[in-house]
Amino acid sequence: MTEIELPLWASVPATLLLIFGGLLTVIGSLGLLRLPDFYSRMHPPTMGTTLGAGCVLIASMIVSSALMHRPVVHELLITLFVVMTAPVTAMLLIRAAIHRGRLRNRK
Amino acid sequence: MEIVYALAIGVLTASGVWLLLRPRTFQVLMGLSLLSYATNIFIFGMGRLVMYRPPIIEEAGATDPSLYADPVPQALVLTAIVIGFATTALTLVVLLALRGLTGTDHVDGREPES
Amino acid sequence: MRAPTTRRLPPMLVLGLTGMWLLLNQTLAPGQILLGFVLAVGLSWAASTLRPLQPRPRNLHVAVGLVFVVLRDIVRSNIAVARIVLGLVRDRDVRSGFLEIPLDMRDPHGLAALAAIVTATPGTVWVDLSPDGSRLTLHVLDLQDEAAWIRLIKERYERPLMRIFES
Amino acid sequence: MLLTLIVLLPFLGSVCAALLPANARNAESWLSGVVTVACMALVASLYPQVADGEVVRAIIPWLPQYGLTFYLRMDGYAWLFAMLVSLMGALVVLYARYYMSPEDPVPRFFSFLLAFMGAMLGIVLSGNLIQLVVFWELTSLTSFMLIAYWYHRPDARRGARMAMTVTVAGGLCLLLGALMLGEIVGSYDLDEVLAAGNGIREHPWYTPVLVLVLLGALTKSAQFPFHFWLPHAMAAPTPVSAYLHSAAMVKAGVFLLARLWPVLAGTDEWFWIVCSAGASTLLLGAFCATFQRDMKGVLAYSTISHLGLITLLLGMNTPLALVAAVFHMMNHATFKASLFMATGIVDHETGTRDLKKLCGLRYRMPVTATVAIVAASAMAGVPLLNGFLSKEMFFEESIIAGSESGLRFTLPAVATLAGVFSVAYSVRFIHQVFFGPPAEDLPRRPQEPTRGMIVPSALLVAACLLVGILPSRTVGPLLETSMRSILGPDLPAYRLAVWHGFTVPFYMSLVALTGGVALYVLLCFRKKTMVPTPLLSRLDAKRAFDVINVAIVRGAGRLARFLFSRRLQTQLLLIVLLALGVAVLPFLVTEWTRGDMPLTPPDPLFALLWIVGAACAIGAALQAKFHRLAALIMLGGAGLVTCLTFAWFSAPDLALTQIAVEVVTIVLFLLGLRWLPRRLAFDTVDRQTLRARARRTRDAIIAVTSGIGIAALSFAALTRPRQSRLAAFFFDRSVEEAGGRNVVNVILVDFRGFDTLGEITVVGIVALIVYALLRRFRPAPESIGVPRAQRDDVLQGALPERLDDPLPRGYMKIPAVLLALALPLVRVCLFCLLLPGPR
Repeated sequence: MTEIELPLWASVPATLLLIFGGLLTVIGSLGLLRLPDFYSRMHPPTMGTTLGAGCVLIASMIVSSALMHRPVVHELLITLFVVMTAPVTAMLLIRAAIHRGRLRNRK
Repeated sequence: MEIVYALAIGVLTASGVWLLLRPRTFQVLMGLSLLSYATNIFIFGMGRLVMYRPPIIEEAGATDPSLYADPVPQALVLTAIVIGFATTALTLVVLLALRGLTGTDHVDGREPES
Repeated sequence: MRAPTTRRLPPMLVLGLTGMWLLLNQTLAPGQILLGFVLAVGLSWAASTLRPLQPRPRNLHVAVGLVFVVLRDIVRSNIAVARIVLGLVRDRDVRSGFLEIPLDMRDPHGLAALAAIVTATPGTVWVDLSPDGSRLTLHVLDLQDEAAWIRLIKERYERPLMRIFES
Repeated sequence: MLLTLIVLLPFLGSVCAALLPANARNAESWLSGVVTVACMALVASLYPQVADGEVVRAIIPWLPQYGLTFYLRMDGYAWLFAMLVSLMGALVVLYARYYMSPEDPVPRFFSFLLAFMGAMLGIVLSGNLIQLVVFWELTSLTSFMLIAYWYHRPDARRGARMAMTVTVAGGLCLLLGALMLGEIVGSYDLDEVLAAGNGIREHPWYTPVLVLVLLGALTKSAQFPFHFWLPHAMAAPTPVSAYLHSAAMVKAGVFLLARLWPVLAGTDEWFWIVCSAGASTLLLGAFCATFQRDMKGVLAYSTISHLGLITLLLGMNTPLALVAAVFHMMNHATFKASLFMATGIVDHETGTRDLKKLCGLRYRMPVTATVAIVAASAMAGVPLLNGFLSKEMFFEESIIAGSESGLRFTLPAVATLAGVFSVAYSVRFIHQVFFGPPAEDLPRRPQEPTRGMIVPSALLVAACLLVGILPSRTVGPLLETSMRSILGPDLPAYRLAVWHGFTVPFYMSLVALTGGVALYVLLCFRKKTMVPTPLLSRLDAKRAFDVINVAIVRGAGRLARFLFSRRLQTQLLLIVLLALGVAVLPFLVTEWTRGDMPLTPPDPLFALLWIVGAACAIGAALQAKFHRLAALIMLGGAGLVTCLTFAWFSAPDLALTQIAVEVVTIVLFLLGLRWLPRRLAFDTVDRQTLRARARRTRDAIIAVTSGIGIAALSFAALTRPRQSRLAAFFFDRSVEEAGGRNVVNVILVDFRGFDTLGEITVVGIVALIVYALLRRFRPAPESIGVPRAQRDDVLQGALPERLDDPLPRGYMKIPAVLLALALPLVRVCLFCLLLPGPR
């Protein structure tokens, strides 16, 4: 890990963004703990995946652009994939929950 | 660090062996996977634990091996991972076929009498 | 919705893939552009065999607008959910529940976009789509009055999406 | 190099012959004929050099530092045999062309015949013991194929198997003997071995070497008590019998004995073992031959007895006896081969070989009759025929050797008795087949065969006559050179002549002739005792062989059942225990010590990581029986932790590979889960018998022990400084020579590229196997139906009712759309990883 001095204009916002994203994710996980039932527990982690992830990605964009002295936008792709795959996982989780609920009702 | 590493290998091996001795094909398969993890980490560890120094040469010319991690075990393990995957897939399919043919998922192809 | 057998290259997909290729390689070299284009054509042809129906999005300015709307909503609902989680809503109890929304939109891509939006905004989760595609079920974390939610979904998201995909 | 060509030519020919179409009889025989004649010409062309006593050599070094070279040498003796083999080969090929019926698949026949001839030439010409043994075994193999040529006949199969077993077993003994010889001499080179005669005879290993070599030779040339395979090998087509079992293969044994004569002979062990084997074989063969029904049976037993005669001569330890032996080898080859051919003719024309049925064939087949009569009388040792000469020499030698060894009367008596019997069966053979009233109840109406079948045997008979009348003019010089090549300067003076005057041997042969005729007449009066063979029909070596076979097979099965369990669980247990034991050994020898390298400071995060990982592993181990999904997820967790470990200790490539493989593996497992039987905790918990519990405890102990062991081992290894020159090598080279900075990749794709290729091959093979297995995949009955999770959807009609429906309906619609959209994007990323970009 070679130490490279990060310019101030990049480091400050990056730090803030990282802190903010981390905070959001923590809150999301906390919600996963606190909320009562499965369906409502589905919601808070989404914070981590949306805004939290977004903040982290933007931060990483800023940092790497600053390091490479040219705009780095790979992270946009990551965002794209997250946006496209998150609904699928969410839906399938919900389906599982519904299925389980049906089974419980049968018994 | 070394202690943790060794313990990790030990735990992986133990659970892998335990599963390997179970009567159900699925368990044996899982045991194989765990054992392959253990083996890979073990071989990898034979290059000693080196942090933050991947064997990627920054500047050509003067290259001192002590500046980098040992690439040889890494290469070996890389091969091992792929081969392990192949064998796992093979075992999985074989056990499915066995379960289809013999109607049981016991490794002996038939339920024990007792 | 066209028949599955005919294969016409979806232009959007080709362009998108080319752009993505350039993005990945971080270049604008003509050779790379050509390569990316060839790749994109081949891939989208392969994809069109796998996926017969193709989106034909129109008036994209609406889409741009929609993106910003959605971003704002994401930030907002994040804050809202955060407050709920941290228990900052003392004055009333949080009632979560399912919400049925009658849908006018039928285009699968529009629906997909809607699903993405709904999942991206915390507080709402896509639960189910009735087999005939007429009713959408959501689960809402903070379900105060259902009518407001339904209006929100239909006004803010469904209409622009219909303008994009179904006009 | 001519010699190499001589040995190579038949093999090439056999390959070509195998490739010809099945019905190309003429092409086959032309090819084989050309090959054999060419070999003969080559051998003949070498005669002048050999006649001057020089040794023609061809050396192709193979592993010279181990004394392994492909070394061909031809001296007079080898020349004689090479000539014999190739000449007989040519004649047999000519004969076989007409003998084989059109529906026989000739390519197999000719190709194996040629291969056999090549192997035989290899034996004869090889100047290296190991190489000789190799060719030796090759002859066994090819003869197996040839005997079993009509493999639809059970007797052919059995005979072939028997011959194979006996001769190959002998060959193994011979190999051992050859190795010991090589050890004694210090080289497998035949010249040096032959030169080291005295050293070998004094060596303590002499007796075992002798016994081993003799085992090889005696089995090969069907000596008592290994004689039984030859009569059963008569199930082969007659050309094969004529070639292998009279001229070539069975001669290999005595050839070897004569070849090693200067080295091994001259001791009492040699005398007693070889002579007793020879004498008993001689008598036994002659006796049995007298009572056979089958013409080929008679010939087979007479071959045995004649080989016994040769062996006996070889055992007599006198140079003259050796001369007589070699001389008789040639004679026997000529007349016996011609007799076999005559038998084949009779069989071919009349459809039977039964001495009972056959009668008076001389009216219909006069030429064959004449040929056969002359050959048979040569076999009986009638004067003016070659058999007479060698038999005279035999009698003479028996007297001398007897007087030397204190068997003053035994040996001559044995010899004479054998002579009597041989005359008897020869007379019987001829008289019953060709004389008497013409037989009526024959399967086919006999007539003279085509010229092609007569000519070979006629030629051989002519040779018999020539040799018999003018021995010194015809074979004299050949025998001279060959003997000189074996015995060197101390070749005794001997005289090949028809008339030695009224000597004892002459009277002995008179006695033999008259006695033989008298015996036959006597037996004719008491026909009923003819078959089965009196007082030998009880002790049947073949039955003993079968009994031994069965016993061996049974024993093997019992041993396997004792050592090996069909149950995979047990096998795995054994393997694990074995590995454990092997791993424990070093700990026992040297006590476990921790290395002296300083520990790197433990990182709490890493410890935490591995606490999770260990939890995952143990959880997977505990859950794998009842909650497969949970176990699978935890397995994934363990894999993830592994991957992070790789990343942690600076192995990014490993981390990437691990994560990719991890994902694929888990997906595969998930796909497989659906086909496994449901197992719920409560329906098996009550079956926790005591034995089960004991087993589980045992396994737990084993597992924990192995875990502790490997942990200790790796800790001991990790705390020692590593010295590896490999890393330096790769670091130095990778940029200059491979032009890559990522050393791991460079190693994989460049330095060890072939390993990677092999790895890829393995993966490809696995893919093929998986494909094959899944094509025939038959799921278990109870898991064929729609899985429970989907039944409700079926009720809702959420599944697409038509397969060409572009999208599923209901809740699966949107995921389908999204994934279909995501797929091309993922593909682009993959291509981006695949193609080496500007990075």
